[in-house]
Amino acid sequence: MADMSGGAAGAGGAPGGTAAGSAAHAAPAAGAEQAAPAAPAITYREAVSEALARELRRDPAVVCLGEDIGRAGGVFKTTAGLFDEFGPSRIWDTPISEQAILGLAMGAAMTGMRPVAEIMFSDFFAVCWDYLANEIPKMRYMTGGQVTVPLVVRTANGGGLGFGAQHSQAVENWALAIPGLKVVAPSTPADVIGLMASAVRSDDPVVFFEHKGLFASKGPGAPPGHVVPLGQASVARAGTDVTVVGLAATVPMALAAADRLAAEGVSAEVVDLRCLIPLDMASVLESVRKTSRLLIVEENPYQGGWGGTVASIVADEGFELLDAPIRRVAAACVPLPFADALEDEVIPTVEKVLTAARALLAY
Amino acid sequence: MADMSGGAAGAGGAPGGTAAGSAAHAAPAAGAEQAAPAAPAITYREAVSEALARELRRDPAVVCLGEDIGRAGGVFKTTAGLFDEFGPSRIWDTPISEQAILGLAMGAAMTGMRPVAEIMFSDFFAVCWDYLANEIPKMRYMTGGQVTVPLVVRTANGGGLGFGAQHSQAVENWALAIPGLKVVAPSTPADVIGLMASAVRSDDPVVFFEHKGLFASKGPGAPPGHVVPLGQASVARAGTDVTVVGLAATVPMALAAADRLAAEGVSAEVVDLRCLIPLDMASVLESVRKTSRLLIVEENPYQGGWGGTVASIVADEGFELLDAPIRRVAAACVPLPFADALEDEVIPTVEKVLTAARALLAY
Amino acid sequence: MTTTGLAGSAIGAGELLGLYERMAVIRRTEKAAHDLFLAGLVKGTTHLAAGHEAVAVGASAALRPDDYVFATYRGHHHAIARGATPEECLAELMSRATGVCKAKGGSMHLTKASAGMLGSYAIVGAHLPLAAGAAWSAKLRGSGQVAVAFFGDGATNIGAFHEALNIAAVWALPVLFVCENNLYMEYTPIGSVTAVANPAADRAPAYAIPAELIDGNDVVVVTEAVSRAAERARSGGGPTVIEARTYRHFGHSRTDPATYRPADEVAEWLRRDPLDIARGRLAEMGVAPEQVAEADERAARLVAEAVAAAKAAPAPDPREAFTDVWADGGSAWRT
Amino acid sequence: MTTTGLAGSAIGAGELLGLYERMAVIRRTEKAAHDLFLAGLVKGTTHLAAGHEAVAVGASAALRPDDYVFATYRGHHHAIARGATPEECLAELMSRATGVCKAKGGSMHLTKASAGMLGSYAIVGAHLPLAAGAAWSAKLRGSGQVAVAFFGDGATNIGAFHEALNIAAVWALPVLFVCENNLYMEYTPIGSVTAVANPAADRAPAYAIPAELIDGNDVVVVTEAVSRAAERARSGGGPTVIEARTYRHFGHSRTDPATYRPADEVAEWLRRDPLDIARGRLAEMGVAPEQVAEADERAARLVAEAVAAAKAAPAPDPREAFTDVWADGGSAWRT
Ligand SMILES: Cc1ncc(C[n+]2csc(CCOP(=O)(O)OP(=O)(O)O)c2C)c(N)n1
Ligand SMILES: Cc1ncc(C[n+]2csc(CCOP(=O)(O)OP(=O)(O)O)c2C)c(N)n1
Ligand SMILES: [Mg+2]
Ligand SMILES: [Mg+2]
Repeated sequence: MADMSGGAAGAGGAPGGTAAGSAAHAAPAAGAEQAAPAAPAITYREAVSEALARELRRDPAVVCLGEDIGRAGGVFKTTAGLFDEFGPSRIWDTPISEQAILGLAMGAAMTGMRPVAEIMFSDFFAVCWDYLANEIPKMRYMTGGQVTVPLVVRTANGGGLGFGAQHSQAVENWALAIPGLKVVAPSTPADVIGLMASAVRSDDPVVFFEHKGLFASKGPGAPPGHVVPLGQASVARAGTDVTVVGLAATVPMALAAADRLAAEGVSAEVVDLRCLIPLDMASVLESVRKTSRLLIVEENPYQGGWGGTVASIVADEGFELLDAPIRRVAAACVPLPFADALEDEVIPTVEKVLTAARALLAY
Repeated sequence: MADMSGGAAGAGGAPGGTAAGSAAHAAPAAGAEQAAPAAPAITYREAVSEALARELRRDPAVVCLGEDIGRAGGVFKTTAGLFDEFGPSRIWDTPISEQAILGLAMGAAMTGMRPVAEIMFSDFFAVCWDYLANEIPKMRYMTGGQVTVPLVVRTANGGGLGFGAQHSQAVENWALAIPGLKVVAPSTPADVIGLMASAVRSDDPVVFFEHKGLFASKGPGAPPGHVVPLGQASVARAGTDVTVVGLAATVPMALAAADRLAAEGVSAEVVDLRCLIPLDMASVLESVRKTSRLLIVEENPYQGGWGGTVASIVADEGFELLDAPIRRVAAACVPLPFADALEDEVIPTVEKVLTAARALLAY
Repeated sequence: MTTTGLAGSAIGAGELLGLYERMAVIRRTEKAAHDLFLAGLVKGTTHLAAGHEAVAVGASAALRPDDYVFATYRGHHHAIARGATPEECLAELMSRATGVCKAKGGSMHLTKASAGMLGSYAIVGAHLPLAAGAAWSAKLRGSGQVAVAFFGDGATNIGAFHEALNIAAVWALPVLFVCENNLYMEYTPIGSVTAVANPAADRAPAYAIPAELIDGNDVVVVTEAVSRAAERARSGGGPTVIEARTYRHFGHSRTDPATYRPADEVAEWLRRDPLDIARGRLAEMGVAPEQVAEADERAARLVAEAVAAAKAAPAPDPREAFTDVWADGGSAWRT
Repeated sequence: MTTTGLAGSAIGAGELLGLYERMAVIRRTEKAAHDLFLAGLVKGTTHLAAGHEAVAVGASAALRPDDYVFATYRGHHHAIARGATPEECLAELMSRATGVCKAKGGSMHLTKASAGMLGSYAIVGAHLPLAAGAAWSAKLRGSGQVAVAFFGDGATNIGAFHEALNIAAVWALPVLFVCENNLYMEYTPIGSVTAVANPAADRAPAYAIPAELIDGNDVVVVTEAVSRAAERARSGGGPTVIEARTYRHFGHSRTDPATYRPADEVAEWLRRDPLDIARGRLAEMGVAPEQVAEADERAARLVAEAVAAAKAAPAPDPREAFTDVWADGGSAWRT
């Protein structure tokens, strides 16, 4: 897809919520990983190329490959400038051969390189799923630890832009189902940079979801050397009455809902998971201990969604903390329709989050 | 894999449980779909070929394709006899081209046929996932209902046989994540026949999981014309103290555990979901209403497993019914190891079900 | 592999004028889609086929009404060539209830099953096995139908291409693999990512499939090549690969200005516009310029009316989001 | 494509005797694996490579110790040819803690990374892109290493084959694609599901890759062909396809009696046993029969000791099930 760089700022009907949300979001609970307040604002899109550039500069073993990522700078412009700075020996344009892209990345990772492979749209994981499901995640285990596979698979994920059923899916839950993959899905530019640093430096394979609906959103950049460890959720907004757990584009959505709830006198705590694996259930359970109410907002369909895993852990280990049912706002169980009016019916929106939150609070 | 017909009778450490379980299991709550008591016992493996033969006889539009399914009768012998009875115009041997297998099935289903495609091991879904995730399930919706895709994808699923990390996975949860697929996983020979009849006759695409660990297990056969509707769970054993929900190989496991619990004076109700889509939550909630305790036994890894979806629905809609946390016995979050001693550590066993059930009852 | 030039043709003047008009309709529809996109009336993305018209129209002219075609996300031309109306296509792009797929598919998924246009697919290469499957079905039913998969040069490097061609050859399926080689996969010259010069035709021998490398901008050449291949397929001769060289007039998608293409290359191909080539042939055949002008006017009127009607059409009922998943019309997934 | 027969060779008698002994070790290990399987000491499944020894041993003889090889589920011969011991391989098959993969991989996943044997893969075709990736890595690092993917005839019909060969050619990667064509994919003759006669070699031109069709049962022929290809790869000449005709002595896997193979075909190929061919060459070169017998004895002793040691080795610690997922050695997935 050419020039997809014009994607909407807030996905899934969170316009207006993003800015307000980001302010709160830039001050995560864990001070260590906080972006310096003075960092100039950048877009999520710019953060991706900046994140890659930092790692490419730091480590000569890092090498990128993917379709149209080189001279063209990527269809989402998330690799803009890399070819100019690093040249064709570091930034490789591939044929339309997703199995080869991930297979080459894996073979190179097994032999001393640290490849960062781009799969243009996460929907295309389906044509190279064998590498994500059977090869990359199982190699280390099957060989009794002989071989590690330090690579990153980046992909543009998620809906809300009218790209239809085969270019809009949020498939973090596919990756969640596979032991052996680390799964990252940042919601802010600073987290893109900090989590990418961890992902590239990780000796484990990492699937890195970049949300299409967030590319144009802005937030504080990241100071040099910014690293966010994998597996630590951030409390994007502190609150006491209900815990709202989000990931990627559902975080600004949850923050926008929290703003509106605040106007209604309700204090919602928004937890940005940031990673599905490692899954920071400690933070979720800690939040539920405080609020006694849990709402999970996920973009994938309800059936088989990642919220089911989070909910089941809380329904087990946090059973006594709960004063109300656990509720999930997820996409409807249908393929994604093209028309924006229909798409809004299917994927989560601020309104749907609000409705669910109010119901929980009224319980 | 040649001659895999010798698979163990009870998967996942349920030896001995199968027989006892089957007896109870043959008398499901819904009388309408009950196998005639006089039906002679057959193996689950024989039930597959019998089920296919019945549909091939009934409808000339039914046609089978897959690797080594013809003259060889399938690596699991689940298509034994079909080539002899129906010949090469109905039973097609393919190259090792899983994308072509499912693509051809889809194209044929769109144009008047009712193909039944075999993917030899469910792990191989990963090399043709695009057809299961993006093409087959979305076609009808994307075209506004213009095109239906009446096909069945059969596959040998599950572990417990020492086939290693790439030939042992239980991946019903992969299919669960995709709206537009019906997902079937029978636990008894009679259900294989009755559910296959529904699957082949369905105008919707159906993924049909045959559990490798059950192939050698025996149970009553099915009378002529036996049809089990999709989306109806069966109460494999009635009970009052705890609900144990299982699927495929975890059903005999749950039944074996229920036997042992009975000896301890505990009455466990075992619900065999039989299908993940449509998901019969009404039966699960009805059972929990009675028992107030829910234990879910699933073979896939905990992370992203189907039990999360079941648990989250009960934690929402059944919250007030629960007297104890919801617990899931699932596989550990690691690839499947080869050695049987290690594999038993990873996948669910009767012992693990017992331990979890006792803990719930003591709550 | 045969290389076919501007050979003498059996297509008469009247028929050719009809083909010309169909191409003119497609060209104007694509131009309209472009303008509507820039005006913000088309959401998501579009992949326009202006420049590729001769492939679609020529192929359709060579096929039976009950044959099957399968296209890519760049498939407006195939939908219209097979009989979808510009109005229902533009309504689809503009998210109207009257869209050919009820606005659920969008630009990348135009489908008109009643005309044997069995879909546009947005996962590169995925539909090649589907076309083989439709051909298999035709063979099983003894219907004499053929199936055609249209795909880009870039699609020849993905696994599904390989699997489809091999099985089609082994099973001698009545399927045509028609590559629209427009020299680019998105922004990357196909030659820089492909081991052979003619990505489809040079691979056909790996499957023992006969191939033709043709001028995809000459509707007569396309019609003849597809006719030959369809004829062979219907008579049990199995699949054919046709690689049709062509060029897209717009960028790859949306607002891509296609600056990665050398100006002289663009200029040369614009000189080889399929409409111009057809006009030249019509003139050679003695068709009066007024007749051509009338065809152009009819095309312009049809498309203008289509734009107006599509604009005036209502948005889909929001409840449509929850229909059409299952054959029963609904989307219930649980009790 | 070159067809190479029994040409004169640069391999000396001493070297050939070494290769013979290595093949004898593999043959006996496979026989032992078969017997252990029948005795119930090997769980799951095995795919024995008896009959294929010359491919593995010849290729290894032509490679540098730091080159990379990638094999299939039928990969015992490659593991041993590269330096894995029969003991650690049989221990793996028998689920012992001393297995080459700690009994976590099993027969289908033998791996000996320290010897450049980077794994056995059980999803047909999946490792061809991996070998290309290792070759890409070698190129990026300027190491002069080559990578070799061994695969079966059946693997040539899956998409990953196509994608790997195309990108390897375009990027001129130092990778060798070595097809062990044993005429069958499981129980199905490869000719009945493949559009061309030589499934790998006949496809190489589709990627502009040079190909050799060779006698895979003659260890000298294999050594020479792989040497040539490795040399070209190291000097920047890119990939080569080698199709080595061979035959398996056992069934496809487990207890498959392989009744689908015509008796005369089996007999003919047993006459062409790679060990016999090597013995014939040794005799021609004047090596004394006693020397060969000594090699056989050493092989027999090694394997007998391996069986005994593997049998005596302990089962893995159950806690091993939860190690080796992550690079930190553990398997924690949540807090
Ligand atoms: C499997 C897959 N990979 C990548 C893409 C993204 N993509 C869409 S169109 C395209 C280029 C296709 O080029 P070509 O096949 O030549 O067709 P053209 O667009 O030129 O008509 C790419 C890479 C996709 N849709 N599917
Ligand atoms: C993707 C995939 N499809 C199917 C199989 C099942 N399978 C295992 S081996 C085999 C036959 C392979 O034949 P070939 O490539 O000729 O290798 P050989 O076994 O003859 O050495 C098949 C179909 C698999 N492992 N992976
Ligand atoms: Mg192109
Ligand atoms: Mg073979």
